Amino acid sequence: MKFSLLNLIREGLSGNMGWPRQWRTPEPKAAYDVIIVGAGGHGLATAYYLAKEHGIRNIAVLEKGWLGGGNTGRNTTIIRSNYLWEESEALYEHAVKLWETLSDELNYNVMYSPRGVMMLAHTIHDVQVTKRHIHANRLAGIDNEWLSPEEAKAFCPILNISRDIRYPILGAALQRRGGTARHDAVAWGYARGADRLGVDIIQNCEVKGINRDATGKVTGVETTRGFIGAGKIGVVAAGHTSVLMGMADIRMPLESYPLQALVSEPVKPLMPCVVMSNTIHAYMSQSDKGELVIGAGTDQYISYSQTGGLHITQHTLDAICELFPMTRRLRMLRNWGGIVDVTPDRSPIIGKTPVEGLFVNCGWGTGGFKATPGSGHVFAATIAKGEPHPIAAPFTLERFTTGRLIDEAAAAAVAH
Amino acid sequence: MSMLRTPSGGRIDRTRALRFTFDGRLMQGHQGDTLASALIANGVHLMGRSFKYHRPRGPISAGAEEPNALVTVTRSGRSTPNLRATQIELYEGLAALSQNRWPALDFDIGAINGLISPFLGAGFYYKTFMGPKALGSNWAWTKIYEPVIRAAAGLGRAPEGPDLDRYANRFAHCDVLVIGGGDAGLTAALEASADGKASVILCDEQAEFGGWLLNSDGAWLGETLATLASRPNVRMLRRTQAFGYFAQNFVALQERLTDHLADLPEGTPRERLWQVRAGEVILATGAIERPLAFPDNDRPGIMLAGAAETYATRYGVRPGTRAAIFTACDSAYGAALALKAAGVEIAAIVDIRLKPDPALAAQALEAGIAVHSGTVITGTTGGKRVSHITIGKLQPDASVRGADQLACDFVAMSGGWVPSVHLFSQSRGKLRWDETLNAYVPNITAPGQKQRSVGACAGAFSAEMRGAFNGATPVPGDPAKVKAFVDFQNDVTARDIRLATREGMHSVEHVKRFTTTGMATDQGKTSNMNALGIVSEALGKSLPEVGLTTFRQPYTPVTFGLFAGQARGDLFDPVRKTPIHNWAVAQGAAFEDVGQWKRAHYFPQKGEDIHAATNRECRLVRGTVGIFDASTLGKIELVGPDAAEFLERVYVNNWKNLGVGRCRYGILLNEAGFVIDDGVIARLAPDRFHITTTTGGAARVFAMFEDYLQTEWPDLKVWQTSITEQYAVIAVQGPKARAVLAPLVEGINLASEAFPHMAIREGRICGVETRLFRVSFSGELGFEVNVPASQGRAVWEAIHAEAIKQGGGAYGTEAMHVLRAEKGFIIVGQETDGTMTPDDVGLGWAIGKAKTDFIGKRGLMRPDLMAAGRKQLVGLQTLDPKVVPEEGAQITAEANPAPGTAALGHVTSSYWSETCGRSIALAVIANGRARVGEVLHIPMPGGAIAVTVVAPVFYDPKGERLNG
Amino acid sequence: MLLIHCPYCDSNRPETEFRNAGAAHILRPSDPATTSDAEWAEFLYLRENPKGTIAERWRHVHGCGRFFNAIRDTVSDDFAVTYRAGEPRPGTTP
Amino acid sequence: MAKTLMAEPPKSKPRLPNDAIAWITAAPPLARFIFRGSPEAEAAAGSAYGLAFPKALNRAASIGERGKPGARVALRIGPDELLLIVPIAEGKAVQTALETATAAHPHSLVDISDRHTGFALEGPHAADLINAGCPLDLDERAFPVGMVTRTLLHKAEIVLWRMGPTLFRVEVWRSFAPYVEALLEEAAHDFL
Ligand SMILES: Cc1cc2nc3c(=O)[nH]c(=O)nc-3n(C[C@H](O)[C@H](O)[C@H](O)COP(=O)(O)OP(=O)(O)OC[C@H]3O[C@@H](n4cnc5c(N)ncnc54)[C@H](O)[C@@H]3O)c2cc1C
Ligand SMILES: NC(=O)c1ccc[n+]([C@@H]2O[C@H](COP(=O)([O-])OP(=O)(O)OC[C@H]3O[C@@H](n4cnc5c(N)ncnc54)[C@H](O)[C@@H]3O)[C@@H](O)[C@H]2O)c1
Ligand SMILES: Cc1cc2nc3c(=O)[nH]c(=O)nc-3n(C[C@H](O)[C@H](O)[C@H](O)COP(=O)(O)O)c2cc1C
Ligand SMILES: [Zn+2]
Repeated sequence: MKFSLLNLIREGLSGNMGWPRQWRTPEPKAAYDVIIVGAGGHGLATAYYLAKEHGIRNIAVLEKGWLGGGNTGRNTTIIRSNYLWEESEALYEHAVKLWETLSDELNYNVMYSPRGVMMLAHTIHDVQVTKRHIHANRLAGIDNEWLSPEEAKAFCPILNISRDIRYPILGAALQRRGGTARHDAVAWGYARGADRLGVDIIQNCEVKGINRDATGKVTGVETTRGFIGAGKIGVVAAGHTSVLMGMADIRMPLESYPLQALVSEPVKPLMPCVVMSNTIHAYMSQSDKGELVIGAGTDQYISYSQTGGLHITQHTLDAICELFPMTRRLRMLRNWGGIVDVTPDRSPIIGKTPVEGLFVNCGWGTGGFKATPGSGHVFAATIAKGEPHPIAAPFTLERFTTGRLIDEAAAAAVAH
Repeated sequence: MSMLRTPSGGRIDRTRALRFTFDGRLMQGHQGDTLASALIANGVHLMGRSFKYHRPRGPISAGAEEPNALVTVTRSGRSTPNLRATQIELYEGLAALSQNRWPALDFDIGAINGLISPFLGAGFYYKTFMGPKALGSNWAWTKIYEPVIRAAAGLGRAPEGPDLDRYANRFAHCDVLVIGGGDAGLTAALEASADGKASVILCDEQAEFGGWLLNSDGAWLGETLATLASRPNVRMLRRTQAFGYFAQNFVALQERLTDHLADLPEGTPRERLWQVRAGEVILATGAIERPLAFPDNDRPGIMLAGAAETYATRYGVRPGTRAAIFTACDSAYGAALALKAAGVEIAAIVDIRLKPDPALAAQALEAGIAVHSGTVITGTTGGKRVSHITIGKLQPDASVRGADQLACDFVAMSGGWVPSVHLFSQSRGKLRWDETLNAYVPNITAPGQKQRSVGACAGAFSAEMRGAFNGATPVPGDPAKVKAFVDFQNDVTARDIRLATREGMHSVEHVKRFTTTGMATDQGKTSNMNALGIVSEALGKSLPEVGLTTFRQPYTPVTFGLFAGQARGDLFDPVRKTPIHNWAVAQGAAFEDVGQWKRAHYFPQKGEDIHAATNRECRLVRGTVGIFDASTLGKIELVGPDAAEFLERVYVNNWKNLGVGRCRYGILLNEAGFVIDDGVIARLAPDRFHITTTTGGAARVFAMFEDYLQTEWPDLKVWQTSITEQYAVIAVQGPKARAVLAPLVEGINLASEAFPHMAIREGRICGVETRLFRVSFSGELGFEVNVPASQGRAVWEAIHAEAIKQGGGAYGTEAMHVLRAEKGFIIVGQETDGTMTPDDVGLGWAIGKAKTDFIGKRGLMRPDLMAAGRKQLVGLQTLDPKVVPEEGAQITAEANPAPGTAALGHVTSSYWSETCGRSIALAVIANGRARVGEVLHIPMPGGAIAVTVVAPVFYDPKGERLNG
Repeated sequence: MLLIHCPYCDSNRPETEFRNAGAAHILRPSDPATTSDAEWAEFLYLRENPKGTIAERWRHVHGCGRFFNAIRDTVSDDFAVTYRAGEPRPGTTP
Repeated sequence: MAKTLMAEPPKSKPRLPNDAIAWITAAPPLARFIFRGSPEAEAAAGSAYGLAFPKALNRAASIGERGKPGARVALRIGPDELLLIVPIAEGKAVQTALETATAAHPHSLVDISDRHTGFALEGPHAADLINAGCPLDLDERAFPVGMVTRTLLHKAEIVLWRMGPTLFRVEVWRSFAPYVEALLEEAAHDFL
């Protein structure tokens, strides 16, 4: 049934008994054309576009837990495309363009809310780096503009622009098309969309091994629900990528760290946009329900624990209270962690691997939610054609050998 | 005293009346009351409105688990939203406001939402608000729907001004941390501390220790508290919730220090964060009662039976005059008797169980209370307060028949008890489903967490806590037609949860997120078990198969300020100041932040802006002499017979051939081959070097060296010591530099032959020992005076006085940047960004060509680092000399590049050069060195700026001025 | 905040005194010039990143200053053992 | 008397809001060195210093009274790292003596007299006050008199030496000293 106001009313009047399942709970088949490992936003989007745009319908998405339960379900949902390098600009802008019509595309309101993302500059060095981004983005046709402290405050009235604070705000970059979306809705929207196109989404099915034939080509996966065959496997497992690739004897340039986020108790609207500060490390927005959604840092050690240290939370809330002094009496409602897979240059890896039939899409680290539609779109093309989509082409594994890094870290320090 | 007060008993101080207001209405309570108990005593149950439907709500609990009675408390410039009335201790003058209502709590326009609730079921917003497409995809959502939804969001209002309170922090260690001070916790604390040795911390979130014991007046509690208080090895923390349980027995506690006081003491922190590392943790957090999910179970006046009992016995207040009891658990019989004893009329006990304990039933009957077994409440009526219930009898086929009405002004319900396993779960312990308790109990402790649970939180229930029910209670007719609330605050009903499962949300995590059950400010303390029960029934799976959502910190919401603690203002991050800082302040300098350091940016004289001041400062250096505070530069003293060998291995340059008394500019790479730091290194003795690093790189470089020394080359006999803060560094630059220093220096011949460029001498200046470098970051004759930091200011002042005599003066970092750019000297972090090789920035010459290895050498040989077309450092001159391009601006071949054109490079540094009488810029450009002479463009919104590519040296290319 | 046993100080110290320094037992090739690009990339970037037991380096930077190694479970974050730099990984033959 | 070894009389303005908690006294100018080297070098240096260096890591050795000739402090803050503190007037002589004695053994002796500021914190709540920002266990069983270590006071690194049950000496890099003092002052509000 189509999601619409009309159907909402009709169903409301008849006790909401007619809504169909958003996705099935199928039993795994013996084999598929393509297996996607990981039902996060990226994996589900990949399956969706494979089915929709490449006519491959015999697809399974295998998920060890519940779909959307990875980083997709635990991120602070910041969306923007004002990255520095041309390769990144193309990738993230591709995603933003898809975000703009995604609710219609999926017939699922993903609540994409381009309310503006403001990135603060606190030092002269910040100003230089920020302006470099702005100029680069403008050349690429990506909106990003410089705001004076007063303009920044006009855009976000609760910002503390006093000159007397420890790291006064010298200005900000604003991407007006940047914003947020509802994380769960993105996963669910893609899941529903893929399911309707015939994709089997199989939850509670953990991949335990990747099988190969004598020539080294993949033949399928061992799972907690038995062997499932496929000639093509796309691993889209975020923090668990190293574990999965290890099953095919591939070591990855990845480290997995816990990244934390937290929400406040819901309060009446006070925060109209997204604000990020790389220098004092804090970022915040307010959800449509009223909680302040706050991103914290990663722990310094590799961990799969999905929790993090108290001092990391503390450090973030220090910074939040500096930037927004009136939040100091508000209260933290819930604090959680996700496991992010970080590459040496803080850019993702999308493409083929040394093992034939095995594809990987990972390394999104602390900032891949924003790329979800674009990532799925280019990865689907890559899997379908066996060749990298042009936008994905620079994001190969080989770049770590040649040295052709796409170093967003060197340029910006943080990449949410 | 109010009619609802019991004549005696309880723990309130009846001799101390306290006045307070709720929404401006003046009322009275007693010392020992909570806001909730005092309001109830005043006949007020309507304390809040629910989140979505704005339904009128009263408290269902008497403690931390409260979902409904949330208020804002204001006092002397402070305002705190979303506090639970059940936890707010009453004080004289307390002022509370209700929330999430407009215009008033008992007349709230938002309640209209209740009328259209059929259309606002779980996940409704995902299904609509998408069109009309004709207006453009997402247009209506962003312009109409979302703003409306957002405007309605939230509970309380955030305060407007900054927080006037301070927060304290305390790290603590103890042998045993006991969390929860009820029967179980007190007993555990007594045992743990008995030997007089083990250090014990006992905490409880409530104002008094005792937990459930506070509902009876046994003598044991008083005696035990006295015993514990008398033991020096016990620290007792009241009003202290344990909110987070982290790895390796690290537990965070929040202690509330002043919120309960009528007069706020000056300066005392409002709250204290305890970060406790415990040898052993004993969890004694008790149990929470679960509500029953029956139709219209959310009217004010409907509360948990244990809470009703607590109000009557502990707070001496009757929640009403006539109660109906609805239960699945024996403890409600006790509650009924206690209420009866407190003077409440009991309409009936409605027991969902077919066969309640006969002894209890007999006891009730004896007390004159009717017991209806196998009976459920099928509905309630009443506006702002419950007035009637209807009851029906369970039939063998699980249907319900009959609709007897009973009048009552409150309902006490009990679905049984749920062990408080929140902290156990946070500690990553594994739970086990207990059939008999119908609840989860602690099972396997996580590694590294020495810990045990005792009392009710371990599932050690006393006999009267027997019996429990999960899910929605049976109703006559269509369950989809009734509103049986599960999550009160978020307005999640049983039918919402069933809808979620019908839509394919089979994971309990999906149900949670789709319906938002358990996501409110109470985090599902009272709702989770019923939600699970409903899912279990809807899916036909057992409860343990359904599983649980994750318990996360905090146990109850914790103030941001508590986390931030002292880190406010200047304490947010250390402010590092050089020994010369205060002099610069006195001169009216403007400062910039560089890492944690404050650096003098420029020294404006009357009427000067940054440009005028910088121009003047540059003229001083080029014309006469300028002095500059370079103390923040990182400095390392490297000593040992292998010192030169070590440098040889880490820096790209040759070091073994550096003579004693000489300096060299060093470049440091990472193993990948990219420039990460630079600085001048002086050889003081065959085995002693003085290394300088960038200001920002100081700690990083030191750590990197230590890493190689300790782990790669432990055989090298060389040690490093940070001397960054040992020395104040004063750069003296300009043709008159020698003249400035000459009168002050002893034992150093400043003449060029004796003391050439890139040399170091030791001697005295102003009578103080100095390491005097002859180096130049300005291109002029230059020295850098290193003196012990304590002498920095005095020596600076002496040098400054000499400089003034020579017509010179101080300059700041801005002028320093301009001067070095005129010479094409790079700044690591400005010309480089972690992607540049030495060759890229024109420093290929520095690499020791014969060296077989150094850090980064192999990295430099990787294909992309040797590829043609890399970006290279060049100079730029704008065709219009007055135009100063922006740093970071992009450079293209064409003036009007098509959108999406790749840039050739970007401007890294750009200034007005007073010396050159024109603007100058440094840039990195693909193949830049081969482009010298080409005209390129910097496209800007107001039109492109044309630039000529030039060599990156704008002034004195032959370097003649170094000789002064 | 983890609690880490420094094998030099021989005491348990709070994590904030330490800096994690990545994977342990990664040897810098003795003659980098002879390594292939792939080998160099492996040295620079390829890491085990295990879910389970990890051998990692820490530096007691705000303490005794020493680098040392630790065996930790990356799921529970519990440390099995810490040992001095240069000592072989416990359970392996040197 | 250990108490005054490094301390000066209290500054005129009490640094903390309440003297009953603890008080801060600034140390006079002192000569300080970092000594790092082989065990042989250490042994040679120790005898020249006139005070055997503490063998165990994180232990202090000291003799004499502040300002009086011959006063010596040796703090082992790393396995091969000693912080030596002597009266300012003896700095040069000590440096020469140590260099002479250790000439035959590889080592590093670096003057860092001005890198640090030092002060004493004394009073019934001294340990609690430090625990406002320092996560160490300062119970005397865990941190006995004579123990010294580098550690953190919130966001600043310090060297913390327990000279008595309620007497601590803090050494801190000079630019962090104002932060450390302000932090303690702020934290002292918790004891009002
Ligand atoms: C706290 C936090 C804040 C963040 N904030 C932002 C932000 O503001 N903006 C932004 O753009 N990005 C942000 N990110 C990053 C973003 O969340 C991720 O990059 C993105 O969601 C990754 O999506 P994914 O689909 O690749 O991974 P996931 O959603 O993690 O999906 C991977 C899936 O693979 C499954 N899986 C793993 N192993 C196996 C196996 N063996 N078998 C089967 N299935 C398996 C997992 O269970 C998981 O469901 C944040 C991340 C976190 C943790
Ligand atoms: N209706 C009844 O009869 C009934 C109901 C419940 C308990 N009881 C009795 O109480 C006994 C249980 O005693 P108990 O000690 O296990 O529980 P308890 O409820 O008496 O005490 C638990 C204490 O822990 C505190 N607490 C909970 N979470 C906390 C946290 N995160 N931080 C700080 N404090 C926290 C609570 O404030 C409470 O004071 C039972 O054996 C039974 O006899 C009776
Ligand atoms: C953007 C965003 C908003 C959230 N808002 C809430 C909230 O209002 N209440 C809540 O309890 N949790 C909220 N959460 C957190 C989830 O409950 C949960 O903690 C998170 O998805 C991680 O899952 P886990 O805690 O089950 O591991 C939010 C999460 C995200 C990503
Ligand atoms: Zn140590």
